[in-house]
Amino acid sequence: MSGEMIKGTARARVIRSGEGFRELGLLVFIAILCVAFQLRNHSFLTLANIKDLLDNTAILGILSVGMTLVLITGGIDLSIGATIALAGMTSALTGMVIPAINPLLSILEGMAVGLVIGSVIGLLVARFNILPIIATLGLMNIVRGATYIESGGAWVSSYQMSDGFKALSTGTTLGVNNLVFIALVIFVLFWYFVNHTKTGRRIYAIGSNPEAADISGIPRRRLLWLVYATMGVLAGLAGVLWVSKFASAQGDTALGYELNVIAACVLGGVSISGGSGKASGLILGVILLGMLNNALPLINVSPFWQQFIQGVVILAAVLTNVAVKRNNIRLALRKRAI
Amino acid sequence: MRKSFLRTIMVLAIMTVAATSLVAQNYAIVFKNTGNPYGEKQMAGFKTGIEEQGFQAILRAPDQPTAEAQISIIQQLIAQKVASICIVGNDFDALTPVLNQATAAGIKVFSLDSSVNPAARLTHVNQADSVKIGQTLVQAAYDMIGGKGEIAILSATSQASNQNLWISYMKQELTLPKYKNVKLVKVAYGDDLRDKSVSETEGLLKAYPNLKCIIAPTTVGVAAAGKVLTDKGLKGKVFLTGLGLPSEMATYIENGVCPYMFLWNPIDVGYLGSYVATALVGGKITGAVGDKFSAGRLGNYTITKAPDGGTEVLLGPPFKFDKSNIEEWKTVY
Amino acid sequence: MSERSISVDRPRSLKRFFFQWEWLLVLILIAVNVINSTLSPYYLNFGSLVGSTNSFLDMAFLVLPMTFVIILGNIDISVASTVALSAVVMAVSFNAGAPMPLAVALCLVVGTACGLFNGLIMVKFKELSSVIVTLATMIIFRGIAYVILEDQASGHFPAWYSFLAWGSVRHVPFILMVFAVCAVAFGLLLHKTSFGRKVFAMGNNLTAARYSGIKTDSVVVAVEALTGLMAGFTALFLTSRMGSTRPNVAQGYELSVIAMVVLGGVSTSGGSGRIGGPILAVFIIGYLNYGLGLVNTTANVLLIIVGSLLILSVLVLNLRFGRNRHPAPPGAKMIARGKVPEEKA
Amino acid sequence: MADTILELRDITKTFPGVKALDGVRFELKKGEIHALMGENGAGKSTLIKVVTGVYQPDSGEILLDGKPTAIRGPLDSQRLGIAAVYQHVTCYPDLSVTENIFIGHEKVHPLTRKIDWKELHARAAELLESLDADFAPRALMGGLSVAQQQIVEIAKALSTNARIIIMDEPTAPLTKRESEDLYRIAETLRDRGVSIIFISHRLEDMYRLASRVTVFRDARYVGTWNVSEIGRDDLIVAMVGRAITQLFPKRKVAIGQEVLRVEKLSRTGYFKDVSFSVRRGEILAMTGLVGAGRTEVCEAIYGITKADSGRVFLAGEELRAAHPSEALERGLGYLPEDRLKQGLVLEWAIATNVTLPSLERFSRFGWMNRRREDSKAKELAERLEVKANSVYDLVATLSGGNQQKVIVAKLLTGDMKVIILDEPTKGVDVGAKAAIFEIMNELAEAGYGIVMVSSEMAEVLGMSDRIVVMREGKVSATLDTADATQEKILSAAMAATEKA
Repeated sequence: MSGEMIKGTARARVIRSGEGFRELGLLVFIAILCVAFQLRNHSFLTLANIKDLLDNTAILGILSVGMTLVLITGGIDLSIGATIALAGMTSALTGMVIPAINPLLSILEGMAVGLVIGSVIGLLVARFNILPIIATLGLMNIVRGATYIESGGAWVSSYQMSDGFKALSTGTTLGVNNLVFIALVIFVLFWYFVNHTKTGRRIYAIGSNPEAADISGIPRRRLLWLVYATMGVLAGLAGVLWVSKFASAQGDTALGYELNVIAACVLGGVSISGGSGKASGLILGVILLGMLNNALPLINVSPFWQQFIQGVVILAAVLTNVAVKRNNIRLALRKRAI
Repeated sequence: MRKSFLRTIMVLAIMTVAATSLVAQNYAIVFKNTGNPYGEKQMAGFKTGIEEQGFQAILRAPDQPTAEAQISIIQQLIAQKVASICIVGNDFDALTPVLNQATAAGIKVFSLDSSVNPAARLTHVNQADSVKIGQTLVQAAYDMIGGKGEIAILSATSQASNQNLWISYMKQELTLPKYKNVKLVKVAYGDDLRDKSVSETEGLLKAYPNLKCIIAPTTVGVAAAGKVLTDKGLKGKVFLTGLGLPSEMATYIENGVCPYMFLWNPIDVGYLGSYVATALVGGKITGAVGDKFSAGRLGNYTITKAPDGGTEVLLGPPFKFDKSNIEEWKTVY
Repeated sequence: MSERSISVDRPRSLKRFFFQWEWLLVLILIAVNVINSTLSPYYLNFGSLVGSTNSFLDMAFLVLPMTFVIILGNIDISVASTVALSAVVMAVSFNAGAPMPLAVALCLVVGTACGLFNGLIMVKFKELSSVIVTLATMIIFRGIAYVILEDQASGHFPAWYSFLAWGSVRHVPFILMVFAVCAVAFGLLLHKTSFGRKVFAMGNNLTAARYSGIKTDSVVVAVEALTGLMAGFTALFLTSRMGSTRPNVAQGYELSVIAMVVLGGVSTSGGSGRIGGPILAVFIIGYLNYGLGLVNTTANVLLIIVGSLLILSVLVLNLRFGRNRHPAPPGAKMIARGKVPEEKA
Repeated sequence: MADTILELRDITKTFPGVKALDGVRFELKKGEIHALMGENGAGKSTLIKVVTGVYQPDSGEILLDGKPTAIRGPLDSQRLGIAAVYQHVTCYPDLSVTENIFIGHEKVHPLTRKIDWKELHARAAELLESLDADFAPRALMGGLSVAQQQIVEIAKALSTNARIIIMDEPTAPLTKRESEDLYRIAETLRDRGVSIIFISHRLEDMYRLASRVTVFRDARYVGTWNVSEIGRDDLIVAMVGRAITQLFPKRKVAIGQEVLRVEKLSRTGYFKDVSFSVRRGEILAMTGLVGAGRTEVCEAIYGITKADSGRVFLAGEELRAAHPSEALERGLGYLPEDRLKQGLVLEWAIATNVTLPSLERFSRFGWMNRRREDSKAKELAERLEVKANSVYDLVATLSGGNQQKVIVAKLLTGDMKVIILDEPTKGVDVGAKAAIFEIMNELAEAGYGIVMVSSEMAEVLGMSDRIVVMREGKVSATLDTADATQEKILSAAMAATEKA
């Protein structure tokens, strides 16, 4: 290795290292899958199927926005499945009692339920320093139990729901299905919040280097609480939309759904150890998982292989994410060659 | 304060002792999992039946639909020396060991709705003859699609024993010459999850564009399919039938997506189960073929041979719900 | 410099001895039993009390290695899927003609292999948190179980096999005896051997352990392999209890096991905990479920009680015993050590 | 004195077992670069932490613009216009340069709390331009070199329009060219009226930049001079102070044959073609400036990291240590540089720490023998005169010196041939230093080969038989202590070779 210094430091614009590269990789992977699925079944890339895909993935998208905020701070939230059930059940029961209730009010009611649960978790994690996985594991059981008790074993079927309530998920605004519209609005808000607001950037800072964040006066505890409260609200909203979409509210709604949401975030490049995860990556991760859920039954892959394929895709995505990061470090090291 | 504390303990003790001696026996029913509407109604029917006869009913269901959860519940019931256990099995074979223990402890064991291995049960209360269910559903699909075209089945989990039983009889029925141009293209599994049932239904519609009819022998699946067909406006193009709750299916029967479907009144199933329980405990029947007993408001029943080698009691033919009677039933269950 | 003699006798402070978290768990266990016996007259008979252990002891095998995993500062949520896969492989190989002992061996081998796979990925990709690695393998292992057995069940094991879960020797359930042996073995391994010492060292300060010449990678892989082996044990006893197996068995075991270890006082920030706590927690939760079951408490009330018990215990542990600190930045952790932590290792 | 911007009077700060600052004085004029020099542990970094509010002084006064002010935390110091650029930059690797500059005090649109990225990036670019940085504000912080990250820290200080910037050993990790850039930046800042406290070991930095220099030694103020008036040797004497000879215990030992030989060891980005050898009973000192790559070399030999090329021979046989356990088995022990993070398990007692590296010796088939463990710990602790009343005392409660002794005891549980001590006396009070030197001599007399990594001239000259000087990852000189002088060492450590 020749010893002389790396020649000249011209005004080289140091490209944003691996991050951009990762999203590109994900996009290429999705494109390949699209082609493969299309070959296996010509109705995959039809407008109707795309619409179905988006409808089914909208709720997953809404939840993964909240989960990404939690993951960026290095935390995790296992309780959202239960929050969806409780929020959905509460709004459905109220809808049964007061049929004329305005659907938007039902949504607010669901979000309120979510806010309460999210705030309790935020308090436990930020104020009492409990590890997020333990706090949300405890809350998951408590909230799921509460849902069963609230419903008293009863359930709400579609005929007991006002048409307005059901239209929440089937109706359209500006030609786009409500669910997809809400998901897009939330994604835009998330993109704006994470890239353009002070609080948003500070959430990244907390995840990236907690000590430095404390020293430079970033209110870590308050932001942690905010993140879990937001996740709660979004889970509450998703609960109402879930009940409206499937026109039924039961005790065991969305049992174990939190793992799908975490998988979507991980596919989108959000690192569990906190600090990194981009809006563009997240959208691709959600779409990729949505595609798997939509296409695998379509192209007649035996249902028994579906779970295995999903697991392998997640592991592959996560390992390539690490490989890309390692490559950047090697690059930076070579720059310092003596 | 101490004195009153002592007094309450004394009262409590007396009460428990009294409770056990007063009531001759407790009758228990164990459903698949909690929060399942169909199960709630079935247990309600069982409760009315038992209390009608002056006994006490114990209604149990685990939070997860797993065999191991039901096993620990059954062990708790054995410890409580209940008179009989009516089990709605999450698994055909897995409950055999624990049920044998219950029988050994002198408890009358029989299954209801979802059967268990004949070796572990005295008899099985079947809402309708599994073979007849298979035939009726295939016949219904045949009528809806005018005898010609592709049909698909949307089931619950791949492990649900009653589902697999009905599907096998449906396939057997389809081998008859009458159904020669009715083609079963796929059996999909919605795992009794709403979101999976929806995506599986959408998958069926797109994988088989000229699919004529979907048979969903599960309350969750048939409701999810109803919603998808309604949203996609496929009324008249793709028919739907299966086993569904009138309350859940009301909208889809009224809007014509599902001309008619079948089920049995889960309340009646539970009610019949309660009478099987008391009959077994009272020694009126032993569960053998030919035994006769009366089941309160439902009249008399005889025990017949079951296709799986054990014996069963048939509630009666599956009840048909269509536009004419859905209005009346949708508020019942 | 005068030759000052340094004593070697262990600091024996009575107050600290009786102030340990394990004593509180013993009190809770006693309280649970007292309440249960007042609630239902059927509770206090020896047969059912001992007999009921087999309904929660098969999960208990996982609690032992999970204690090691959490002391290392990791978390493994793939254990339930490993149980499912091991059980399915055993059943399928038996029905394919393998003699039962070979099938049992296969079950343990597959379990250990899953554990090894987890360990190797964790060690080769240190950037990934253990939660992520085990999330992916959780889905993959159960996926393989579905691929193998699809929608069928598999069983018809020889008669003697049900003895494992149901049999008892002079009124003591066989499963309780096997668990007791494993508990003692794991307890000694953790507290009395050099391997246990290394686990504690790595849990407290992974860098210092590595600089002291400890092969940290092989310890992590060994712990994960042990977890896999114990998952094989759980599969054996669970399948024996049910007489047959399916790909969807042992759903949700991993979260209950983690809850029991944390309730047992093992700190989630790593480095501290004793085997006694989690074992007590197994019996606390086990008898809580059994006792409340005797009075037919509905499943949802049980969920709430277990959930709140977990949160409450972690709160108390956190505030009173300084454990489960969210892994505070290392610097602050050392300076903040105002209170002298009680003697570990 | 009108233009004095910052004055510290009679500042004292003590930590358990060590007095970090003992009544020090310091005075900084407006628009002046004032160098602060002194050996390791002289109290320089503690002073910075006091001025930036990380530590509160036990006694004494801080005067800003003549007014006594209390600085309670980093936020206070930022508000008062005081900023620090640390040697190990604490930054957000996943965020862009602009954010690292403005995090915490971004200017946001009052209503929408929207960050005006265009304006922020522009200001960042402008700041970087003024510091003629060669990277764009959008670059990810994690991808930058240490020098570039320092420029960002300086830009961050300027963004809070700091009037005082403290630079702690900034040139240590930098190459010659990067140091030149830093000098130019410091000068442009000075011309703009920013006062700079420049802390460094390198005399070259001081002569090049500072107008005045203050020297600290052993936590006490020695004196302040105009750079033009003080010669190199007087400065070194001021820094080192005490006559070298009497502090270091003499030893008489026969130097045996070679026990460790390193040939052309290299690792991309850290060090290249490093060769040296150590004989039994000999103490080889490895010195050079912070960041010269000495620790990296030791870690490669010990097996913490992997060298790209080169060979190591221990007692004649090749040692390819892929893991510390192999080095320890073959008899090569390493006392790490960072005591707390790398050397000890603070939550544990003395006994368990001491026996950690050689657990196999205290267990049969894995079964720990507590009795043997405790007695060995007691024996070593007493031999090294660790001030503790029981082997069950927790290491966290010991003083720096005693902790260091425990780590040495760790190495002595196995039978070592060579012991590498990385900055053994860093952050240790003078009394403990003497004890550690005592131990090193005993080890040498017992026939061990000793490698001492140190950046303190006095120690290097006082204790070693031979000296290896490293600079920027390469061995710049190998001297016999007999004919070595401070000037020779310092010049080898600091002189910039004329290459581009």
